[in-house]
Amino acid sequence: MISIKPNRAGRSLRRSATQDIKGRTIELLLLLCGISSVCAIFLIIIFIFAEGLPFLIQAGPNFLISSVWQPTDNFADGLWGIFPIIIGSLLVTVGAVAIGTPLGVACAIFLAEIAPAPVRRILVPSVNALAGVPSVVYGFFGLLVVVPWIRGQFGGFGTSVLASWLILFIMILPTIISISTDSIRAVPKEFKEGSLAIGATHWQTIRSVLVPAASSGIIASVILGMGRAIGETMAVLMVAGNSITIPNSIFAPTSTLTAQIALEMGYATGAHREALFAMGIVLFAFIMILTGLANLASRRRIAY
Amino acid sequence: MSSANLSASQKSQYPNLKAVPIAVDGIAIIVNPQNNISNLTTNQTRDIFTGNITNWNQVGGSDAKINVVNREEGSGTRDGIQKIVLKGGNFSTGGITQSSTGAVRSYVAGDSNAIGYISFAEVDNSVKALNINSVAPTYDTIANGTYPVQRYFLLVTNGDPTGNAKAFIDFTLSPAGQAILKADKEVAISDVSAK
Amino acid sequence: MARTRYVRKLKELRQNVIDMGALTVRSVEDVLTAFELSDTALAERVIANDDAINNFDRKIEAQCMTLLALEQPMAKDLRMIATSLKMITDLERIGDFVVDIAEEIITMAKPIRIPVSASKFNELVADVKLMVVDSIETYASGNVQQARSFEARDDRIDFLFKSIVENMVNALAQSQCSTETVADVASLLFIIRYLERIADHAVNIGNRVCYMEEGDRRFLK
Amino acid sequence: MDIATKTSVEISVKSLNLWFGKFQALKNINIGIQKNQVTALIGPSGCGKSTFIKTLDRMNDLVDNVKITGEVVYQGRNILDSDTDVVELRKQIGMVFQKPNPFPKSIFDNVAYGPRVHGVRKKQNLNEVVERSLKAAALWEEVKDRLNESALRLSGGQQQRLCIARLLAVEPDVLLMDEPASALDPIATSKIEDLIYELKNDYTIIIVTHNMQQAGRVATNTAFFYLGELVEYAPTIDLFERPQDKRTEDYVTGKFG
Repeated sequence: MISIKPNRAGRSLRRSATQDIKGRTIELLLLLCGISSVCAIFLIIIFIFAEGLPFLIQAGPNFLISSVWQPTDNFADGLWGIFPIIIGSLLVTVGAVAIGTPLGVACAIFLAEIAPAPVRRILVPSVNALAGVPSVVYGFFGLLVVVPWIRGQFGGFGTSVLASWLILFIMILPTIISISTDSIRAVPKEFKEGSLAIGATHWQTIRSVLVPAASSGIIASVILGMGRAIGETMAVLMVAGNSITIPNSIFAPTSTLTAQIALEMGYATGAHREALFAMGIVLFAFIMILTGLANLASRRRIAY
Repeated sequence: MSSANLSASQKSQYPNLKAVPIAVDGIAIIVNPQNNISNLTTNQTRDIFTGNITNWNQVGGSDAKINVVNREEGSGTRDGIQKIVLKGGNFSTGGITQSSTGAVRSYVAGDSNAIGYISFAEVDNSVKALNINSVAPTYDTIANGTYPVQRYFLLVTNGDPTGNAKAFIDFTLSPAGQAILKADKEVAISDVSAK
Repeated sequence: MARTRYVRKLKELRQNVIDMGALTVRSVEDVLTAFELSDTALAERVIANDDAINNFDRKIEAQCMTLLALEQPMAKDLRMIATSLKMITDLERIGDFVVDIAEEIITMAKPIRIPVSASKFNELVADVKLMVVDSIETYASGNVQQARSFEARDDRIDFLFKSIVENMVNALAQSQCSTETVADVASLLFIIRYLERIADHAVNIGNRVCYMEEGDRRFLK
Repeated sequence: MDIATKTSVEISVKSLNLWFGKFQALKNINIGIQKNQVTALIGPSGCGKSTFIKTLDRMNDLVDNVKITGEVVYQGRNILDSDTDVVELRKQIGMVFQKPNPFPKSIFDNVAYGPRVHGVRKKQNLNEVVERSLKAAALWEEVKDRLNESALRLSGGQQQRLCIARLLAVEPDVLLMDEPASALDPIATSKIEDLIYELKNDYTIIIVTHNMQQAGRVATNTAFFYLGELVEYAPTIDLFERPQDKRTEDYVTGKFG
């Protein structure tokens, strides 16, 4: 009989000091990483608020509800109303998400459940590659193809709400598709089997079991897509027209908070610059509200 | 470097700013090459950008809505147009805004009803630069001041320039530096008639 | 081989049954020797020896219960355990008959005389002894063929038993025997009756070995 | 051991072969499943028993690269034929899985799921079906006051009975159970076993199990699968007490390997 127990003579059960230090060091480093990333986020928020909040307080509610934006101080009393820009931002985001969500989820269902394996092997990397395309490329495509097409078909500038929707929804599709696909595929196969095993059709199974079970992931994908849409700057800047008016049709130009900030930050000084930071605060608030709402929606789904 | 004169607020915030003019740049009013208009008066130009004129037939062109393309707030070119053409008046909100010279030019190149403004140095074959008050924007008309829409390019320093900054300004103003500006279609400060 | 410990426990059980069988066989042999030699002392030793058989009975039963409860035996294992459980009862009963025979030997006049044809009697004794030996051996070897021969051999033993009883009754009827002689004959009758019963238990063991080896459930009929 | 001739046969399998790619998972299976009896399938992991029952309701269709030959005759037709209405088939031959898989919905909606996808809309009808099914699955008393709670809040054993109720709600003839109690504790297991024993009066049940005692407790007949072959098929008591095949013997006595 060979003993497989090592000779433990002389060993102590007490942890060694080096082991102790090593373990604690690693924990400490991880903690520092966590703290630093949280700090970075808070610093950015503090910076934006520090720069923009005084202006926001001074300008008061007029900042949000006035429609006149003439910020350059060539005029003694710059007029600071971003109402059209807020409307533009919301309109562009909501529209892009409204177009992108059904299409994205449909694509995700196709990829996760219907596409044969070879098709999936080609499409999934393609979709992921789309997510990596720089936004300026989309903007350029929009400016050269979509905008002239809209101008040709419907008149006007071409740079418009519609152009923004078309470009943005394409941009958020990869986000919605890849996360929704993953979440549908992550639904335990038992659910699918359980449904099929009592004689539900594939489509009934998808609609009544898979999609509801994946809904938290799908909602998360829409949140992220919405975040990308509301935060997208470059592509929108190129195709929206950046006109500070409330658009009277989807073919009219519009402007978004991000585009406007990017557009004007380069030369802005003084109160104009503060006004742009105040716009940043508004944008921040919008993102928080939208994300909060979406989280609320997803939590309600997960309750089951 | 700035293409806009220092604003009051900039001056009050940084009282020591010194601006040195290094070149004069014409601002070309550009339209699509298909547009049959080739001349506008400064008043017509002003009315177009302020929104008083909204159809090309009001200035002798075909019946089509005028698509105005602006630069963003704070842009030197926009500032130049506002001061020189609009005489301080406000731009109409009916136009669209592009973020760069290239974006304005490519938009106008693609829209037969568009009108915009870019640095004379950036005009190319894709767009048509209009005569203003029957004066075509050229090196000579800008240099001799007959082309009305023009502004200085300035180098700005905080206090009197010293060291590398001073050396750079000196070089820019030297014949070699001015030659480089001329090669880029900017009007050398040495060629500008006294104004 | 999976379930090493379980297999070892099964082997131990089987060995214990064989050991108990060997002990029983020795008791049978000893008591028949005591009868042959009219050896009261040996008969008493045989009686004392029965405790060992009874101890084996309890020990093996406990082993079987443990295996059934904890190991969930199946198939041949299950049949082996079931067979063992029943067989030890047979062995224990054989042991009891041996004690009964020994007690008869002690009460009988010495030397013991057999009032009828000794050859039939000797044949009966030899047959029963061999049946018991063979029954244990079939359990140990799994020799089903041998086990199947037990019924026929038992028929022969039954025949011998009946004919000896007949002879004895005739002998008693024809002779004027003393009371002692009659008592001895009665004891003899008991003894051959016990021997016949021992053979029946040996047959049971044979049938159970058939079941153990082949799942043949003839004994349930 | 002519089980097939004793009573009427519900499902008759003839020369069934199944390949996953090049691997042959089922080899020439011939078996008659008796009507209104519990048939247990036992065998070591990977022996093909789960694959086999999945063939009976065409769940193997979900797996890529499967090739099947032979016949599975149910209600007079070979269900392996390509023109079989798989959805209708699965209504009649339903399946319960190893891991309880209630949908992330309420208890009521879980049971009503089947009737709903099959077109039952009236609330009153659904109520009746749900109550009847939960009663049949011996779960009604435990959940009748909380039908609108999430099914995921039930215990594992209750979840599994809910899955059985969900299956019963579509009124199948045959219940396929793939190790229905292997994830459950002994008490929940015994409840499932009692239920199976009850259900056999109205249903033909085929149960895959690793637990031979379970097969012994609930099944009339047991089939032993090994390496894709049906080695032995016999009344359960016979299979466990005196198996005919050496491989069955070695498996049931636990002496493989």
